[in-house]
Amino acid sequence: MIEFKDVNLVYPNGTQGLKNVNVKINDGEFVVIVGLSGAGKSTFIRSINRLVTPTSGSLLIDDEDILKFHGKDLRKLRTKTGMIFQNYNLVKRSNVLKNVLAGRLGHTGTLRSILNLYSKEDISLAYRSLQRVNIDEKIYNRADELSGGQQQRVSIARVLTQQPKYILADEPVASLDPPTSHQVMTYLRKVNKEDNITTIVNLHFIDMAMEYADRIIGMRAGEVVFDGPVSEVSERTFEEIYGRSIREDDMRGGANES
Amino acid sequence: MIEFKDVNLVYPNGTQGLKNVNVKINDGEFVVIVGLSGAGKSTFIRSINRLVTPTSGSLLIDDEDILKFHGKDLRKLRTKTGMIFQNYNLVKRSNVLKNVLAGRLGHTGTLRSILNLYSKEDISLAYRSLQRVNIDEKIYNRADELSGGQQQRVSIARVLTQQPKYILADEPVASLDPPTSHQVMTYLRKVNKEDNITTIVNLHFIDMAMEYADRIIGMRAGEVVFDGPVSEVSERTFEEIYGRSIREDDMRGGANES
Amino acid sequence: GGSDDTDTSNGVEGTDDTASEAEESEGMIPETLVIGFVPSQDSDTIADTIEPLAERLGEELGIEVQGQVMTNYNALVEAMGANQVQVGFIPAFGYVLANEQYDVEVILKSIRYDSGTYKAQYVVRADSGIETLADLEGKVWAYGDQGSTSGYLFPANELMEEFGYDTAAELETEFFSGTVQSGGHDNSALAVYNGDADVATTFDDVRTELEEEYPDVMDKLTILDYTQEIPNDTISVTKELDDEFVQKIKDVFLSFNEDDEMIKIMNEVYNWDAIDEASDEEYQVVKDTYAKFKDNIEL
Amino acid sequence: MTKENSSLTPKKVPSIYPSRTKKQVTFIFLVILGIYLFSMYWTQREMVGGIGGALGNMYTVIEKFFPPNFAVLPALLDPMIQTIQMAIIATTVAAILTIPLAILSAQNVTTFKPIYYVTKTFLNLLRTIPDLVLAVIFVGLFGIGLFPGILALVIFSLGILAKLVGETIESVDMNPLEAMRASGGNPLQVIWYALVPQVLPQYTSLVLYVFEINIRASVVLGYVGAGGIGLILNQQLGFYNYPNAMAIIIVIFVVVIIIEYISNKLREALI
Amino acid sequence: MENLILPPKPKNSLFKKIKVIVITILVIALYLWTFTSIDIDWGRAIERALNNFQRVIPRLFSPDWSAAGEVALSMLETVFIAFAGSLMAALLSVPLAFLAANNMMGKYLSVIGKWILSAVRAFPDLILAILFVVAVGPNAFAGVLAIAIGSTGMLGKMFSEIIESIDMQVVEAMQANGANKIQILFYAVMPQIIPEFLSYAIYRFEVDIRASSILGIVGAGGIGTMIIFASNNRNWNEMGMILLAIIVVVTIIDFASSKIRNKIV
Ligand SMILES: Nc1ncnc2c1ncn2[C@@H]1O[C@H](COP(=O)(O)OP(=O)(O)OP(=O)(O)O)[C@@H](O)[C@H]1O
Ligand SMILES: Nc1ncnc2c1ncn2[C@@H]1O[C@H](COP(=O)(O)OP(=O)(O)OP(=O)(O)O)[C@@H](O)[C@H]1O
Ligand SMILES: [Mg+2]
Ligand SMILES: [Mg+2]
Repeated sequence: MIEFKDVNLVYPNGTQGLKNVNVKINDGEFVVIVGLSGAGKSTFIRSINRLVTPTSGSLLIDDEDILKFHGKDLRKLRTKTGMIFQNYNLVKRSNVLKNVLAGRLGHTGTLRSILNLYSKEDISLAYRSLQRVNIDEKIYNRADELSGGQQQRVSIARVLTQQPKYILADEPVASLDPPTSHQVMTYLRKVNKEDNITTIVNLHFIDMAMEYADRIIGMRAGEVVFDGPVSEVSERTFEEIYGRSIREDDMRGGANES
Repeated sequence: MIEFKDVNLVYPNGTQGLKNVNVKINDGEFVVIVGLSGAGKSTFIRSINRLVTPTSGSLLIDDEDILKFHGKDLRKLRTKTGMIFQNYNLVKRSNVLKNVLAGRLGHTGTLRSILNLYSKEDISLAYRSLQRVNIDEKIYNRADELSGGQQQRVSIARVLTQQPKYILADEPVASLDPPTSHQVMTYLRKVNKEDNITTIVNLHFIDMAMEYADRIIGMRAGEVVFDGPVSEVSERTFEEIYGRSIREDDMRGGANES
Repeated sequence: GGSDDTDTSNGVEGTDDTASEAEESEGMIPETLVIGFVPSQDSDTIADTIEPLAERLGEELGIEVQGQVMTNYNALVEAMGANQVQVGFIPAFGYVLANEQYDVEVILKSIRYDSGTYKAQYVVRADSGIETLADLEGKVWAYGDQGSTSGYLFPANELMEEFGYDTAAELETEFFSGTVQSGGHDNSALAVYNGDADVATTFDDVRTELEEEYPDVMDKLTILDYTQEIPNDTISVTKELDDEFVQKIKDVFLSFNEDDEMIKIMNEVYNWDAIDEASDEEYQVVKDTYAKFKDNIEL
Repeated sequence: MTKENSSLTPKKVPSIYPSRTKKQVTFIFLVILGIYLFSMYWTQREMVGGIGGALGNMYTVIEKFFPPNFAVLPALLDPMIQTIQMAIIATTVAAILTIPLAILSAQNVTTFKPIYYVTKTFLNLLRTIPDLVLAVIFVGLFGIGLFPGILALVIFSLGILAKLVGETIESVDMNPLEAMRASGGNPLQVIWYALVPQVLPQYTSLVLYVFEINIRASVVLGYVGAGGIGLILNQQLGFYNYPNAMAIIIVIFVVVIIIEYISNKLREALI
Repeated sequence: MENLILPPKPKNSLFKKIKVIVITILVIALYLWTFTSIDIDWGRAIERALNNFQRVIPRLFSPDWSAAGEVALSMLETVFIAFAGSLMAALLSVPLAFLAANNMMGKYLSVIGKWILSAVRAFPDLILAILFVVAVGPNAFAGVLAIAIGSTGMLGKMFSEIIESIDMQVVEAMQANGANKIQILFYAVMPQIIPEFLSYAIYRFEVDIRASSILGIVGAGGIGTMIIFASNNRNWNEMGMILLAIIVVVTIIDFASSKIRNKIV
């Protein structure tokens, strides 16, 4: 269980990334966070595995306040939260298997991992993860030989190999075309349902969010402006998240562009 | 008027970029071309200003076969067709005004342009174009200081300054988020209607295409698989363009990904 | 640019070995006389400026004189060949090259320790047991570089004659068991001092230079023998210079012998005690030695 | 639209650059030109002869280098091999020492500022020392021979290499590093898994580039007795054997070209 | 999960395997050859260093301040030589760089350009310096010319690499406007390369300050003469002073130029 309690995050330059965030995410949920560029979606997600550190409030994961974590604790936390990035963040010049095995780093001793001495179990796990996202035949290809959708599936396999309790996905489909996006989202949901891994995904597109999410959190300027099941989302919600009356705005010619 | 007559284009490596394309685009139309990645959309558009050269057939623009153009003819053709790119293709380190004035290069003598000796009319035209896309206050900013949407608007201004008869836009919104995308599309349509400039746009997203286009051309593997007004687009069209029964495909786990 | 265009300089005409002695009369007198100075390595301390001398010379000659020090005599030889430098302070070997290539003429030579010549020495460790030159057979020889008159040419020539070798290469590989090319006289001596070599050939006496850093050098190293006399450094002029002007230069330099202040300067910076007239013949011995080596100096 | 049309009077037509930029650029240009003119004046003030006969003079000298005497080639083998070996050892040592130094001097990896600044300063100091000075000092320290030459090359190339590799590290894609960190890797694992694969090709090609530099630098070393082909070149010049010297220069050129070729091939294979 | 499912072994082609093995053996052989055949007595070298350490290092670290004035003057001259030389090189290398860049000229022309640049780089600085001493006499201007030519090879190579790495899409955008070649050069190419050009030229200036130390050997001005004399006379205190001057000057220039570079990029 993940619980944000009055969480605020102010970046060193003064930008308020999160503002009084109070959210509770239950185990096994598939939550999609939507919002405009700069709304704080990434900040929200990255707080959960402490890639950024909120400046006040408390953030409980499995009833521990992770904001106090350091060193070893932190690595343990990160070992149990898997993360998927918009740009896949694969090591382009390493092959697929090696990229996927990187998911086991947190579980493997430094020396063993540097010498590439993974246990049979780990290798088998990595291979199975690749099979689950249907990309096992590319196992020895270099990551930069794959298309975007394939790379994203490798990064899902990497996360699966990590056997996390939580999966965080920061705009996993922003660089993909629509059909490929749907593929990737489908895999994410499949994993969520099959392994009961709590999954939190950032998306730009509310329509895609509606299609896959159990629950939607809308953000705007660091604040949570909507939080509820998909069924509660209305035209009004949409407006709240994207700013009042978005269409008119467009027509005015972007007086308030970023 | 633009007319493709049995146009084929085979790339040097053997890929067939265009296959028996027969299309006629009338003056003042707003045409959107949709299709998957690799369908040949860019090839189609780039044939029109001869950034690529079809290998057979004929391509008439204002009743001249441009496939025979060379040197001066070619520059004249390009002067009357403006182009907008996915990555804006601005000179990042030059300021906005200079980027926009580049639109006049085809109309300006070499020496004058090297010495930055633009006529008052040209500068005024550039400034007015910037005003039309509402970005005139950034006139002296360097292009790389602008956000993506702003850069794309500058590139529209550049094309407007060119005073072209045709505007070609190759995925002008692929790098932008949805609200900004709508802004840019809105500007494009505004220009199309106000100045009666024939506009041809590539898009990935059929829903956005439907919103702005007069007419939609669907491509698949180099062929035109749909061509008709927006009103004729049906679920079947969608399937034709994106491959048979796209949703099922997704569920199968991308057996036929690119 | 600020190049004062003198029309008189840059006489490249006839730099090659055309009979040059004939065309004396129409020599040139430059507006600015450039003196190039290559300090002899065969000396304890070497100065990095020629300023005081140039100044004084300028006063006496009544024209502007510029001095320039270089440590590579290729540069000086070539510069004199192009008449960019008209007067050179050149060690014997450098003079021989300049004379051969560009007909540079010697007019004066330096006098040190009351002599117009000097000798090279063979340096060995005091405890080495080497007592005669013949004992050197099979030993390791350290020399500065092959272009050094006292460090290489003269001793090599002597040994070749004495022990009957035709080429330097034979001497190096057959007589000696190995060689060390050290880059300088002091380094050669140090090579012996440190046991990297058994004998070093250097100017006389390199040890004084090392005394400060290596206080025991005088005891540890002894002099085995000396070579024949080597002519001292020259003062030479290019063939383009006007004869009368050359004579004037000569006179001025010679007049320094009577000038205590000038002698002091010369002594402090170049170890010169006096200046004397010199002729090309005196350098014949160096020429002969060079001729012998020129083609068989093997790499 | 109406607003826009009315706002345009010819007077308000903007110029291409704001006037402040124009002034700045002009100012900087004038300063550089000023320093340049002064430098030219300073360096030419001792010039006596003018440059009238310059080309002719140069031609006279260049002519003496031709034709190169390739008969000496066999004799060049040994010293050239020595030079290559010196360069190999020096490059290898520098390449190894570079790794920690480069990582510590990369701002994006070494987030602990004091270490970063200390390493950076140290490297900057190293780089300021001319190779000639290094060679002279090491010959003073170790006596003559290959060893001081190698050391001089090591220090000389370490300065360059560590800087270039450090800059490469600073420009890597940080995303994979973040991904590794996000999956619980410790710093060493992160470096090994995410940094090393990204830097390796660039690193190899920089090492080869430094190897080439070292071969050239060994010519300088020869002037002070630090071994290798430079020594021979120096000696042949000293003996006025210009055709031999030309042969040596050509040999060096060919060796460098070959190394350049090999390293290009390797680079292509790696990237 | 009793039955572990393991991935298939990578099927590297035999050719590739052999290639890897051959290369590995070659590299090992190269090192064996190097270390066994090179003529160095390691033990002695270390012993020597220990002996000489006391003689050299402490004196290096107590610079001879009485030489400070002279050193400063030579250093100043070195800076001027390097400045004028690198600026000249910067200008000279631009056309060569365009010639050598394969995205500007045709493939064949660019190969010729690259060869010219390589040949220029192959010439030892010292010989260049001698040539220019012959041309204009033994003075600082000869040094300027030697530096200019010596740097042109390296700068030209770097410049051409910059040109090869520009964003060709922008060039395409200009083409699509109907711009001609010269207009494209000024509007699309130059703005992309000028900052890097400047930054490399400034970097080269730093390098040239170090490089110009060699010029003193042939009387072409600068601090080099002092270096050689200090070394020949084993005057380590003076060498310490020279070293100090070089370090200070190069550090100042390094600092200033990195400021400037940050500004322009
Ligand atoms: N490292 C940082 N330092 C300062 N400000 C930051 C930093 N990272 C993000 N911000 C700012 O914090 C705000 C929230 O950013 P965040 O990245 O969380 O938005 P987002 O919703 O993920 O946007 P996007 O859709 O563009 O990814 C933005 O205004 C952003 O500019
Ligand atoms: N220069 C080229 N050489 C060889 N093949 C090419 C070249 N450019 C494009 N192609 C191939 O031609 C086909 C059509 O490409 P095109 O760029 O027109 O597609 P697209 O519809 O614009 O795709 P995208 O949405 O990815 O931009 C593709 O298979 C592509 O790989
Ligand atoms: Mg984000
Ligand atoms: Mg395309």
